[in-house]
Amino acid sequence: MAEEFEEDQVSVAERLAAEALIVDVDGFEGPLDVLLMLSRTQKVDLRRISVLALARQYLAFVEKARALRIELAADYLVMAAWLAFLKSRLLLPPDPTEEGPSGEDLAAHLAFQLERLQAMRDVAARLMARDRLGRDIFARGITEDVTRIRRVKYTATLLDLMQGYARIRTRDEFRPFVMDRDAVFTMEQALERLRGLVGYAPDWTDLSSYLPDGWQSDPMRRRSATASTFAASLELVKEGRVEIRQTDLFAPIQLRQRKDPR
Amino acid sequence: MSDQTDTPGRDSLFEAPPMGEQERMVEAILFATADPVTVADLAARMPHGCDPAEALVHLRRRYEGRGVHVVKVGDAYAMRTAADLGFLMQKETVETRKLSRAAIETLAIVAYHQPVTRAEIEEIRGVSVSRGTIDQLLELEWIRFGRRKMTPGRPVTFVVTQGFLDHFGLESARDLPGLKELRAAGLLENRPPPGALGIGGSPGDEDEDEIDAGQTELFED
Amino acid sequence: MSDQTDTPGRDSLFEAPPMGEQERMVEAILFATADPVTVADLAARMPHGCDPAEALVHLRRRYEGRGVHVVKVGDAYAMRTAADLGFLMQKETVETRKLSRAAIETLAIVAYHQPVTRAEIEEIRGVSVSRGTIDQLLELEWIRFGRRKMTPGRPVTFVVTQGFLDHFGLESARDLPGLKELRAAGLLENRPPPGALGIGGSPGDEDEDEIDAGQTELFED
Repeated sequence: MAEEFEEDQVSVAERLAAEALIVDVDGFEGPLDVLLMLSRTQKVDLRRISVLALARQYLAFVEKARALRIELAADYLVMAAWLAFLKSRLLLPPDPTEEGPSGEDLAAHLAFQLERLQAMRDVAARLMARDRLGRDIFARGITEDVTRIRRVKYTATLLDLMQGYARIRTRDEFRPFVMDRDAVFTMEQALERLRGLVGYAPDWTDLSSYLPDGWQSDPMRRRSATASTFAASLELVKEGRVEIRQTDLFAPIQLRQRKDPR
Repeated sequence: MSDQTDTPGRDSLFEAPPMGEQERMVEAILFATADPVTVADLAARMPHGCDPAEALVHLRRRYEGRGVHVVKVGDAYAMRTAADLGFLMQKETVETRKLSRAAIETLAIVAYHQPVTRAEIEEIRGVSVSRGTIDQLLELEWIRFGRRKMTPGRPVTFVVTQGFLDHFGLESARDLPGLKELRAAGLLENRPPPGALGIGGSPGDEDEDEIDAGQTELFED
Repeated sequence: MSDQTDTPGRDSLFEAPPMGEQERMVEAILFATADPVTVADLAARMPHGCDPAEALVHLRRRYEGRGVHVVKVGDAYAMRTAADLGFLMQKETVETRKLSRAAIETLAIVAYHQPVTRAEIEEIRGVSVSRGTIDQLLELEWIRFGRRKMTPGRPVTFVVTQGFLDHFGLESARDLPGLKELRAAGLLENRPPPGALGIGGSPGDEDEDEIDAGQTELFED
């Protein structure tokens, strides 16, 4: 991802920081946490942070992890891909035909997220450092024992209530799993079925008409068959065998055989 | 108050805190401890050179005629409500007990499914609901009778009360978290929902065999 | 009904006790319990025509600078030892379970952003909230479910409790340290990511939520 010459631009201090990070990558709470840590090497106010430099630092960090054969969780790699994209947006002149937010907007939001996370950490520390009940401040030790009227008061917490409800509701989930399999139409089944059928559909036809017999009325079966048939149709589009369209949000999805199959 | 400040201290290396401070300390200790405290105990807790016996004299005087007194219990001291105000304390003698599991479950069903009939509660819980359980919830004023259902027999229904919402800190019964949120909060085991697994997961071998045997050949081009 | 006819005691049949007496009563009640008591609760326990709010003003003044204070907790009042004397109470110190960093941050986010949804907490922290974190805070009774948000899906929200305020010695959530500065800096705004290309939480979560949503539907009657 990060090219050689860019890696060289990364200062020694940054590289040392990145290396130290990798050793303890398990101690981090996700990519945002790493970015916040990296941003400290810039030694400026978070509001004046260079997001471009930060993106380079992060990409160097991921590159290094890869070189050291350290496996990073998926979200670290997603962040790397996103930052690579952001970097290109920041470096290239804006393309007027390109839709969506500008690189500056995205960079500003990332800076905002980092500043907000840092602010939350700061106030969390201030909160925990307050004089606290049971540690610095104490409540009455002897609550009054004038036993005169004895009334029984029943209590329950919201937690009790919800756990009770959850208990009842999850009982249903203990049914043997195999019982439910006859309500599942797998994608492979749908694909096989659709492969054969689309050959007979030169015109736009509703996806729902491809549902197998006996899978249209029962909601569980219908839902499963619809999902797998839809997934299968996308697979066929990918293979270049059919075309798919939807005219409007929630409008019927339609398929037809591709005239000039690839 | 502070005119006797210099008297104790003795030959101690560190100067003892002023008497006003010592009085504050005794006050805080007597307030926070669960049992009466002896003078020796006070001395052990307070900084070196303090004179808790004298601080107690000041403190007792300060609380004379107040709603709370410093009283001597054996050779120890404690703070107690003034005897003439005992009538205000009746509320403190309330004994709290946890609601039974049956009652909690019944209450939860009413809250999530209201208006709900007794038969419906039994169907959801899978066991019959004892008369006492419903009576207890009615008595607690957490549930009340709702409108009758327009089904054969016109059974009465139950709904939750404002008292219920107040007790559980809810603004309305609609604010009760749903199953999804219960799971998100970790209150529910994250078991795979029935039927949901097979769809995305890799198909077992048997499935493939079945397909092969079926229509596949017919439609092969 | 009757509160329109007789305003605070004044023309009532029975004369309210003198203010000095009322102050003693409030003092006794607050001393007797460890939990904060609301003004309404005080009024309900005191003789007809009393004005606990005014008595509280006198009482708070009386305890200024003492070893014990009258503190405000949300809309309730309690007596607590002065923070500078905490060192005397080592015996009374309650060992609290050490909170994880995730739990501490989540708690702070709920306090400063309340009412806040789980998705918003995850947005701010950049990671998904692990099972058990919210559970732990609920169990400590530092957070509770608030009103549902009027956004698609009507997600439940979390808010902090009176117990939270009591534990951290706050009169209200408005007194949270640094709140004004954070607000002025725009750091408490709910700023959506520009365009659809957010950095958002980990993509895995969304999948889980979708499955859950389907699951909830299955159970809906």
